[in-house]
Amino acid sequence: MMPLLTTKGLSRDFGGLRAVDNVDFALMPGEIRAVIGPNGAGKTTFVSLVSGRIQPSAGMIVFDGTDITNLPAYVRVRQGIAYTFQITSVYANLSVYANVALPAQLTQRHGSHSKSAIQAAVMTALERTGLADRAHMPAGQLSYGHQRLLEVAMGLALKPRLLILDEPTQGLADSEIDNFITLVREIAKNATVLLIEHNMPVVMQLADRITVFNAGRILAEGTPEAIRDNAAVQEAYLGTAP
Amino acid sequence: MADKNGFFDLSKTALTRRTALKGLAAGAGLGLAPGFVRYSQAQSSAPIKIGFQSHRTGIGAAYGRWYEKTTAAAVKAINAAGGINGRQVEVIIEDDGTDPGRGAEVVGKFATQHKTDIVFGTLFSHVVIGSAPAAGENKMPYFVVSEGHHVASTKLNRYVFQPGITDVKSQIQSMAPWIAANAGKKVTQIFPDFAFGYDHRDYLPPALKAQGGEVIAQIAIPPTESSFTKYFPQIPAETEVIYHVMVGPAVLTFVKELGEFYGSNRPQLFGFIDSLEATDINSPGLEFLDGSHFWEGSPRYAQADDSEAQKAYRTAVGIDDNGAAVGDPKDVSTAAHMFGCWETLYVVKKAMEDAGYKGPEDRAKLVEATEALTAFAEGPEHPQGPKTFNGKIHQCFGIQNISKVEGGKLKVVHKTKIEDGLYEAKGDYTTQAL
Amino acid sequence: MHFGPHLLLAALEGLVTSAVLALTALGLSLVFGVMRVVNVAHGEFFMLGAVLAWAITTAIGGHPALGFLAALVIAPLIVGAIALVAERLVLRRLNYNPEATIVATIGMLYIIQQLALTFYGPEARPVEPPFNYRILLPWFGYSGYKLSVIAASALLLTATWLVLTRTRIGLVMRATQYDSETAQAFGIPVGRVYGGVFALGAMLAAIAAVLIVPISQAHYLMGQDPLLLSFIVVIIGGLGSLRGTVVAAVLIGLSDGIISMFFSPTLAKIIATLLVAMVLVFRPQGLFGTTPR
Amino acid sequence: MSEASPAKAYALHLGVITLLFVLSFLLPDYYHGLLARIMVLAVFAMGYNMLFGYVGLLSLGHAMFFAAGLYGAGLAVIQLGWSVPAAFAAGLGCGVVVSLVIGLLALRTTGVAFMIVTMMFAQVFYLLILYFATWTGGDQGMVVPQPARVLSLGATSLELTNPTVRYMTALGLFSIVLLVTLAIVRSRYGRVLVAIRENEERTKMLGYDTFSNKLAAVVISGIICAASGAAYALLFGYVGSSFASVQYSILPLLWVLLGGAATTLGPLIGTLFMYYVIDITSGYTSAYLLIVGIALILLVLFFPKGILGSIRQRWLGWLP
Repeated sequence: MMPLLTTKGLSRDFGGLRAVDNVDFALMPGEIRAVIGPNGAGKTTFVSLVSGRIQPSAGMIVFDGTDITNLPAYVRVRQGIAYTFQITSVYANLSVYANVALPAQLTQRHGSHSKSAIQAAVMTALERTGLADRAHMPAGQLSYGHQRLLEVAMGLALKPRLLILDEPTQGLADSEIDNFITLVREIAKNATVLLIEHNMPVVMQLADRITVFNAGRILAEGTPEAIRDNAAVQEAYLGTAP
Repeated sequence: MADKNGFFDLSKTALTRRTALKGLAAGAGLGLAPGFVRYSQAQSSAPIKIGFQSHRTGIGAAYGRWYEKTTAAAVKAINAAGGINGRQVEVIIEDDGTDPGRGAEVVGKFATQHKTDIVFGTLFSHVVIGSAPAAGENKMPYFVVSEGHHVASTKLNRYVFQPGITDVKSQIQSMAPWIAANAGKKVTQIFPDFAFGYDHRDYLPPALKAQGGEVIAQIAIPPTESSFTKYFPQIPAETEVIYHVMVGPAVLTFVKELGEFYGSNRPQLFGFIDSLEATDINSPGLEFLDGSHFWEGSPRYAQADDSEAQKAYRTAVGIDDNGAAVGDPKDVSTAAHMFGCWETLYVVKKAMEDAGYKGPEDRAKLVEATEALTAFAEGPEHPQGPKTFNGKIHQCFGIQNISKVEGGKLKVVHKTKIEDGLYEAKGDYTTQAL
Repeated sequence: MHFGPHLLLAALEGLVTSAVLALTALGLSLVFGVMRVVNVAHGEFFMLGAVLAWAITTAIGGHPALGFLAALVIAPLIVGAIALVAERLVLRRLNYNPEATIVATIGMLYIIQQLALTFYGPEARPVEPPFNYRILLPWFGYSGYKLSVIAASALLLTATWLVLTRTRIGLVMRATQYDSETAQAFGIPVGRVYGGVFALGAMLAAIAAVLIVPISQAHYLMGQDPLLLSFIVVIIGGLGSLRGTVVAAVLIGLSDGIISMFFSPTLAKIIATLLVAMVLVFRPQGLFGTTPR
Repeated sequence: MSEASPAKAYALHLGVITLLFVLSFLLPDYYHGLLARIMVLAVFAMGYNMLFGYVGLLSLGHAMFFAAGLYGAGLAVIQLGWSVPAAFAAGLGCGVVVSLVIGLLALRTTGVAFMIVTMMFAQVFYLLILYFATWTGGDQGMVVPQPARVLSLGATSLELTNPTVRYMTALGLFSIVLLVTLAIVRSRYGRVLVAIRENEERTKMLGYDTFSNKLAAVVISGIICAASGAAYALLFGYVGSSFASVQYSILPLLWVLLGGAATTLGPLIGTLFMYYVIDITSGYTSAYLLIVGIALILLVLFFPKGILGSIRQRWLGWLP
């Protein structure tokens, strides 16, 4: 099977600092992959490079067999890479419905143009995230946890092939986290998921494989069990980690 | 500076202004209140209403004020002598902000709200041109006091007249012989890079050439400029005369910087007083102008040979021998232009009497009667001097003054003849439909 | 005139423009940088400074230098007080909302302009320079006062720089500029800082106007050009950067002077404006800004 | 932006258009003429609102788009002798070209830099009009000859100088632009524009080419402003550089902020308000700008989101 996403020698400098350093990475279709690592390890920079929010200093990115290194972010989104923001970034002044309608109308463009088709797509995404009854509230009035879910709903409405979730459970209550795990499992039935996460129980429950970043490089990669037992990872987390 | 109480004189200025306006208000009566139109009165006794499009705000405000004063004086004199066709004259003032867009609206307001008989008094060319279509559409006789060549160019329409002041093309043409004969033959022109300047740019070189002179350089200054020294190196060294027609608030800077640049070793200077209207010739920094020459429409300073009519006119308008407001020597008038308001009103009076003008339904007759005029004799109604009028191009032609700055005053050293300024007319408004 | 002297003259003229522009723009930059308020009335504070300079010198009389020095002190104080009142009465109540403050400062512009027209009049009025000294160069004469304007401006800019970098007031202002909420949390009276900054900005404009008014007269419509140019300088120099503001002012002043040597004046203005616009297009953060915030 | 009540919104807009139509028969001559002018300038404000209100891009250069239409149409008649519809099209064409070029350059910047860059390009445009005075008439401007301002429709010809024809033409243009604006705002594209205003970075990451969308908005805004300018030249017969000056860039901003940014009817309300305040106060005092200034400050203190914007916020949430 061909990987959905591969990077080769991917690097990014900020001034003198090399945030992502020569990363070779591959992600298989249908996988749930967690990316972990200490703060400042380059995780967010790495997914930002993949999603196209920032440009690499060197290296290449291949998505579904095509080189997307020089494609702008919005084209990558249209090809199926959806990115949900680490810092909640919903449109606070717009209704929940409008927040989701925006990505939904994009994916409906090539199919049915009718209003009802968009509406159906929006409501599907809202129902999957449990926000359907709040559709007409301004997004800014949602609780923090619901705003995180709205982020995911917006990602879902894009019907992505690769969904990148940047610390989705940050700030969620335990009960909300359980629902969230269920949701991601369900999403993974139709999409590949790339997950940056600090919460190790969530990672252990969800991930098929784990990639560990440290100082801009991949330190280790493997199944949750293999990573748990990896000495280098333990050192990175317990020893040199800040 | 001579007057130590200048700042506190400001209040006095405001007072004199208000007093002057009171004269207007007396004539204008309820007309000053917006939307108040007295239909009910019998037409025979109702006043003739003149809409005065005034530059009260914007870049033309210094002129607007003196145009209002002169108009008030003329209306007072006309009313005192029995009005026009036995009816009193009422002036209604609207501010055009010296803006062509607003100008057109004001003409519309006069036509449709105040229902004035004519519109009158505009100075700035762009406002005239911007307002002219509105005057034509409303079939509203529009008498401007602008000195621009726009009316005579016949690019406007049949309702626009300039019977009170000579247009700038004619002025320039009549200046050229004197410049070539007395100031020098190699002339460098400095003029603002907009239409007023272009008239000088375009009409001086041929006029000067006809007299054996030559324009050797033309320096156009952008309208927004506030500092000029950097342009002076472009003045060729062999220049004998600098011909300057800067206008606007920066003109004092212009003169002062020219002085700093040249010191006492300067070429001859010839300028249009437009630059220094409403400005004291003795302002600090203007010493440099001493001995230079200016065009003046009507002299600012009282001259030894002033006619009785000129003296009476100065008294009526309220300017002293130095061309400043009586009682306020700091308040310098726009004497070189504002006489045009006075004379234009008397032209309107004459034309209305010739036409047997009764009301707005006679506006077409008024246009034709104005076109039929041919000459205005010097006298109380035309204190600046005699004029001829070309009814085809709606423009009058008069004499011009060349004055020398001498001992802090402007002294007339030469008066041109009307013939000096005549040119071949192009176009004919009278062929347009009314 | 030969190229060398011509260039010297153009450069001198450019520097005078720059000197006044730098002060005016610095005032705008402070208001803009610290308060995030687009002050459309900034040019009117400039105009007010010039008009007051005329009033004060005329009222005092005597030797021109006496009135001029008085104006240099009193005019900025009056303008600052007016700005402070405007800030208290209007801007503060608007919560410094960017859009509402634009409308409000346009309102102030109308009010100040009309008051100047009513009480000062439509004429351009001159102020005598404190001294008249014509420096005679081999090729042309030059105003000694103009050179002193450059020096005075440099002095004032240095003083402002010292205040901003070396004093507690400067620290407080910078902290507020960086993050007003955090500053508030650290006990900085943000409201008073805003009031002070707005007044200071207006005062800088007024000082610049007093300096220039012996060269170019006071007129009630004189505020527009300094406003537009200041905006350009502030953005080119980078928001809140004093060094950037000064460099941008010198750049714009000099390019205006020097480009005018080679082209007809209006064309020179077109080229200079276009050049500066292109700098901004291809370097939107300004010359000294880092990343836009 | 509410999803609900499209019927209500359309009813309101058609109601406003009907009211303006009826007013044509009721107003005294002066206000009839003034309202025709206000409707044309309200179109200018609507064009401005398209970009400022809905995309959040504050331009100080829109006078150049208005002037592009004004000169495009005016010069086509004066210098080339084109008919009224062809000249109007020429005005629109100029608007497209100018706004496309300016958009491509200026959209490289954001925020205050965008504001300043547009202002500077507009200044260049203004100076170009002065520089090419031979053709443009420079600062004096030019009159569009009255005989040329006739709209020939087959056998009948309508004189644009006739007050009724002029009013109805202005109303027609105003209505078209109003309904088009409403349709755009309620469309998917309108939703994208608002999303860009609210959070451009996020919108990119939802798969939208924000640059192209913004560019399209600049061009739409430019066309609408140019339409207003072209109509002004043809209906009122004057083209002049003062319409390209920075003052005419500030005016539409003021009108929109007064009426309410990002409201479809706000531009009309703001333009009406400003015109009437000036018209009425200038009748009572020559210091009317003082009153205008005070009125602006009071208005913004009590209606910080503009007249319609504040009404929408407090009472009528469904207003588009």
